Amino acid sequence: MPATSHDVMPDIELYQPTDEANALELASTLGSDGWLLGGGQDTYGWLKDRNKSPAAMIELTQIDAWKGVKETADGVEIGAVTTLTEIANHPLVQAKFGLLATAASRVASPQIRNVGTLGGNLNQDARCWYYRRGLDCYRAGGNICYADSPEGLNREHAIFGASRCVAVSPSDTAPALVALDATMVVASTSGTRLIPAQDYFVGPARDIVNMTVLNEGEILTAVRLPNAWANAEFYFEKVADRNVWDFALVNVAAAIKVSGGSIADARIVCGAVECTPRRLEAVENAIRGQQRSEQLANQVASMATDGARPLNYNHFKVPLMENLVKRAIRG
Amino acid sequence: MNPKLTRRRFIKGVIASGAAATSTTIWYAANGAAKPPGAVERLIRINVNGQARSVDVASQETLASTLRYKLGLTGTKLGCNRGECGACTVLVNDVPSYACSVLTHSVKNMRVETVEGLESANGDLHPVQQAFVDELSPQCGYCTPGQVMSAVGLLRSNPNPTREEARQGMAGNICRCGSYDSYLNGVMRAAQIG
Amino acid sequence: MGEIVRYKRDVWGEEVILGVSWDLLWVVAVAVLVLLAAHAIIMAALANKKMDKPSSEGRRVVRHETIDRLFHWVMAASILILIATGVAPILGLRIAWLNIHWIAGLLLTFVVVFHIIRSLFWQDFKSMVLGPKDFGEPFDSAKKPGKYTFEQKGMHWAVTVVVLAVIVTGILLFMQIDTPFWDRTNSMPEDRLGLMFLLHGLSTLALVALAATHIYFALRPEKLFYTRSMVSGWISEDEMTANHDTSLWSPKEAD
Amino acid sequence: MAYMHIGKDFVPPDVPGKVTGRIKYAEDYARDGMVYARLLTSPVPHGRVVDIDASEALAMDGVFGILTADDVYPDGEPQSPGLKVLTNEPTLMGEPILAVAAIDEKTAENAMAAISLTIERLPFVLDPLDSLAEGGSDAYNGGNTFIFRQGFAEEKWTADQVESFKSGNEPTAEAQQSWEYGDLEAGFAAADFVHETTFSTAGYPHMSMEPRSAMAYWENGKCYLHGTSQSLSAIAEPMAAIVGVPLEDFVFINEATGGGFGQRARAGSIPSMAIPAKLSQKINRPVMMRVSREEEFTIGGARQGLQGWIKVGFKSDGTMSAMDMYCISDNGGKGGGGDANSAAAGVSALYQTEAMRFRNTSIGTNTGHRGAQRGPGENQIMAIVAPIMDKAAEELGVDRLEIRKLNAAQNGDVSGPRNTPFTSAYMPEALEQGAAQFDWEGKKGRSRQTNGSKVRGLGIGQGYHNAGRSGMDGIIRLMPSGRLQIHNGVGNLGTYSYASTSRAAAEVLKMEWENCDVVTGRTDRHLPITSPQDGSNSIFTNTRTCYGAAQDLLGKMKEIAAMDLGGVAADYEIDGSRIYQIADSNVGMTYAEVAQRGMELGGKFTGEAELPEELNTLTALSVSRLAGSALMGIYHDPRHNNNPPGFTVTFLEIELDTETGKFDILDLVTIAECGTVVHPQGLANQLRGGAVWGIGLSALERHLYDPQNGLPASSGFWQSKIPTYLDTPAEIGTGWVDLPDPENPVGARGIGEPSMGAVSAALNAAISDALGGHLFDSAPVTTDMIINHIAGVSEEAKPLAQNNFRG
Repeated sequence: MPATSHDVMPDIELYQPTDEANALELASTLGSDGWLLGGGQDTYGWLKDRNKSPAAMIELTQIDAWKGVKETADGVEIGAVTTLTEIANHPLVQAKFGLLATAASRVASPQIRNVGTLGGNLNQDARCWYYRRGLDCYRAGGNICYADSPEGLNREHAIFGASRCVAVSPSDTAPALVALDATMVVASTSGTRLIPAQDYFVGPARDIVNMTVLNEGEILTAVRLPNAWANAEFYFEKVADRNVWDFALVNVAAAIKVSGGSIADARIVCGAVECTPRRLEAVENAIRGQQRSEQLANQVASMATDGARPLNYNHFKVPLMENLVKRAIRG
Repeated sequence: MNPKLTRRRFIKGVIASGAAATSTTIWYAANGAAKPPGAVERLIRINVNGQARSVDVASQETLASTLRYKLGLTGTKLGCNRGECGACTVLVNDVPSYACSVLTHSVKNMRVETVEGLESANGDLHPVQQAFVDELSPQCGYCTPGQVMSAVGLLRSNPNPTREEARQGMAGNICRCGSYDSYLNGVMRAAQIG
Repeated sequence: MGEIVRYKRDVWGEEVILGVSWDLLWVVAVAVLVLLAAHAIIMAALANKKMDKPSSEGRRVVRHETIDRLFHWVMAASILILIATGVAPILGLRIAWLNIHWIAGLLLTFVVVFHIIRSLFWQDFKSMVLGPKDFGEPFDSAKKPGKYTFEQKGMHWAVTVVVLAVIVTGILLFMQIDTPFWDRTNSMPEDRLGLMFLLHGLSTLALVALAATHIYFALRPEKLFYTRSMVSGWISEDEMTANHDTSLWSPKEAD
Repeated sequence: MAYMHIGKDFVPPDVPGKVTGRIKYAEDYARDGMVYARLLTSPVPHGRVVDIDASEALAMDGVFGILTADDVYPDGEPQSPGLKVLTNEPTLMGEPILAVAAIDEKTAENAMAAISLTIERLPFVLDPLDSLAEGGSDAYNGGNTFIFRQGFAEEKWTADQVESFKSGNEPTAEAQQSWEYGDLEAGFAAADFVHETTFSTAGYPHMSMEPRSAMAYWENGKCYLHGTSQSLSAIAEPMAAIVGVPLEDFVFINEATGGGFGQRARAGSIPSMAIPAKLSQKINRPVMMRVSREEEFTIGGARQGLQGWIKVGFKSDGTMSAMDMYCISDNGGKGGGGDANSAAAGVSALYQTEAMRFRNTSIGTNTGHRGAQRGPGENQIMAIVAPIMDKAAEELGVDRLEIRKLNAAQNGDVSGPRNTPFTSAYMPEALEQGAAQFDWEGKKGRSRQTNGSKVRGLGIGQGYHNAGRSGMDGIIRLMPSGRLQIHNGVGNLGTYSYASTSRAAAEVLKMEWENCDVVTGRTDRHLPITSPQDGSNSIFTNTRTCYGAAQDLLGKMKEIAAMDLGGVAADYEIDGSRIYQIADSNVGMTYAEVAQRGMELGGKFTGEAELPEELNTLTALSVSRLAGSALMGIYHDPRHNNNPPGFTVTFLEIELDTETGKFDILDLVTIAECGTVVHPQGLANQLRGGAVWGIGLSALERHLYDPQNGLPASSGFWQSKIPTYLDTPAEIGTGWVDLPDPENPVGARGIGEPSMGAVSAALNAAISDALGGHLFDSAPVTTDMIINHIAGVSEEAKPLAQNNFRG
């Protein structure tokens, strides 16, 4: 049935646990029938379109333990259901990890940031318009990709790492977290596991229907930012068609440590070019030990797009990505 | 399309969703368990425009739906029902939110304010409303309630914004008539008279 | 359970086949396990009546040429890899399986083509022909086979059919993905694509069953000498005379 | 002239309701027993419904009934393009096939899933050039084009002809439509600079904020329809016909409309409103049909995209000596649109080219309905022509402002195929005023200045639209209380022209605005016919009718005064809501007294006799129902002479980042040349809104359909790229020339549409300027196109594509 027929929320149960144990229990019991709900800004469209039909929503935002920003011995821990607005405005995040504050402030629109959570922004689903339309493509468990074809409208799609599916990571905060070498805290009834941000996201080659390594019953509860990258020199930029709402055509998040005039260490990550945030290790290696300069930026920018494989309509992402990397290195 | 489809298993349970609604409760019932902590009750009280209202709210109901269809507060508009336009903006604990993209159950312990709740008891317009009248900010008016609520929310958190701050704060509201400039004039005027 | 085919909606919202229902994987697994277990139990019960195992000592005759053994093991490896990589995502294992899968598939295709050509022109093709007489073999203890037993021939031809099916559908599916050799075209209609996935899936299931059965028999004590022959090439004269009719199969002596 | 109301700001009566949320749009109404309808729409871009089996759905609890095309068209569907209420022969994906009514929307959607629809797929096409090419599919059943009075036809070019056009050459096939004036050959011969190029512009959706929801119920044989429109009274009669109810039994209620932009001007462009009316009639309950954003896209229509070829010649001094234009117009899945013709007429008006030829062929595609959208044709072509003007200026060594002044329209000039004179025209004045306000002389040196990765670009744009009809009616009533009731059938879609044109009546009668009521909002308040509120018509058209009706009333008042107080009508004057003798102002009557006297007299004074002969049907009906209720002014407006233009000029400066392809608009000034200004705040709003639309046209908005399957890909605000606060300047400078037009009693002309064209033109010119004069020959020019151009990446989009990227 065409999606045009649907515009209202169908019957779905709602659970609003107020403590962690209940939430984990619910997640474990309901498994794939339970939909983890942060601010819901990426959820309700799916449900209204009836393109995803979980039996129940488990709202995580009533759990105070998973909210807020707190300083820890070795950095800062941010609860997964902290809103993006709170992160963008939080003095501690701004002071130490301005990269994340900036990235959070560039997400969607003010109202979405007011309600949308960090966890939601990280775990949001792909924005490929074919997939969002409810077509039974690979990502929906089907056996075809409509976007990667001789005529597919794939201007916003991947230039790296495609494997049948060519959707990209839509998040603005994800590249920032990878650049900050964050750790994801993932809980379930069987305990807690810590996953480096870089390993948290998963591409279609490994898992074509999920964008993260979260298993059924697991919940992202917090993100830890290590002091190792606090107060580094940061650069975040998002280029989108419209300056509100739109997902990045390409975004870049960079953390660069400079000492004695040269680059001691760097982590540079681009979003919206691959199904996961793409860390540019070759570029990082090439700039380590070098003076931060325009010349250096120009020298290494093309390394950022080595191996890019553009589709019909997204060749522009190659120069755009190089330019953003250039700007990140230039500062 | 074949009616038999409904009995076949598809990769998405599009059609089954109506039936699925009760499945988790059935699961708990079948296992002899009481509904787990966190299960919601339908009859709830919500605080809208300073009044506590008792409403029968389905678990999946959006705030916009409750406001418009249960409480008759039709000032909150459904421009897209997808969080892409801002016409349904209301304040939840002073924070502008898209009522189409918030569950009523999520805000049951919070203060909800809609465009209908802004006038003072004697009928005077709120400074933002008055400024929007003075500047003739609205054109077709359909996005106006959302613009008003965003402006009120903005001025509560930042009573004296610069024009650029106002622009950033109002950015989550589309005006297809293109009255952005006039709305910003209104916000700046409201900041002065407010 | 109970369904063989999974459906999806095509781009127009109409029902088309998506592929095989992978629940069948469990059905197949359970069925094969049960059958093989039953076989094992029966064989164990009959064990005392069995004759002594023929000796592996003494003169050795050639059963499999090096090249054929190589073929067999390459084929076995590629099939196992294909099954493992194909089934992994169904089991929820997150590995980058697709490239390995199609590379293994190409390898399998290559060796199968090689084997077909070799068997037609350089091997004793007749030794593998399954004729009507062969069907009497299991019921007549006096009757011994030539080079290959009835069961071996049956297994061979079943594998042949299934592998050819999996290869043909696999190649057609291979053409629907991006590879270093070409870009995908989306040219196959969705209903036909679904049919290909269904056939590929069904032949995969059959292959899983056959592979499990084959491995089981290869590991059975009374058949182990065949397995050894697939490793080292020879069987003993005792093993040959106990199991084969030398008038129908007279292999040369092993080095 | 010193006016009491004209040119003054006021608070339009509906504004408080808009800021309080109290004003009602169609979807805000409710009625006891109301049920909800949802639409089942076509899942294919072109097909034929073979069977609908709704038995399972109808058996569900809470489902009240369905409505299909067979119910709406018992004698078969009309065989013409144009939107249908419901159809069994969809020619675009998302076209409504049936509606289900249920206790709530959720149940209706559940019911939808239980309906079995068997549909035969037919070949579809998404780009006019694909359909034109031999062997290409046709969008309609019966051809790929619809020729007026002839019906469906098939238009085919050879493959070579299509390829040659795509490679940038003049089309060689004969066009469906053409006109020409002047000596084209001589014009090009005289030219020192000739520019020839193919171009494409995107059609894109109107995307009014309010989806076209409607609610209907029947009571005592009358149909009450709460709907949305640009034209309250102009829509009533054709809408009644679509619903199938006599005009006198049809009440259309439409207090406020959440945006129109051309698509809600006529009943034929919003026939979906008849669905709840028909369904309500069938199931005997009030029916609310809320339309979703996606449906608003699929049935809401779009601007026409143009694929064209243009050749322009300039003499050495910069005079445009000849223009040759050939367009392929995308007629979409339901026909509609005359953009190309307006585009050519617009170029002719704005640039006063000495010789001109226009050719056009319109071809259907299985995409959204096409029709008028804010400055149809003119606004997209100006974005193509403005950068060409700059190229000519550069090549010929003429200042960019001067070349525009040289070719500008002024009083006495003519335009279009019939060389129609303007009623008045002051384009050079507008250009000068804009240049002064923007400080063109001071800023023009910044053109192409760089600062790091950023580069400045400046642009001048001009906009034009033929902005005024006539021949409509006016009704006003002086009540016994002394209040003036001005009946106005103009739609209320945010221009406030329903109120500002009413003020022409108050002006004539010198009445305080506080003592006037605008009667509008529903047709059973008895409204006169007005022009559909499209084409920037309201200001010109309805100030004429309101003014005329007030003159009629004034005449009657004077007649009554003379009758009662002696003398002749000419002895009387009015002021302060009194009519009095010029000779002795003590001898007079209050307006209330005159009204009461008029009611005693009856007859022609109360609309019971001596009505203007040419009154339109709806006006006559309204007058007959109002007859005897008050002292009435009734007027039928005669046709005016010549072409009342709306002109705009925009000056604009951008800073473009060559590394990201993004730009900021640093300064934007738009000047209107629209006769006397009636309502300054309203005018400023039109200029600002037009600017936002112009930015959308030139930089952002798009109309995408998946080329493989015909799926709409830009059905939400997100994918349509509707401009936001942060894509538009924080401040937009406005100004106006304010010189009266002789064909309008208060000197006014319309402006809504050209306000956009000047900005789209200026922005495209500024982008081109920033990129060293590169011509994209396209609108929009999007981020990716800019990046590709700068990086030297070859163009990814196909040449002249439609309903795809770049067009």
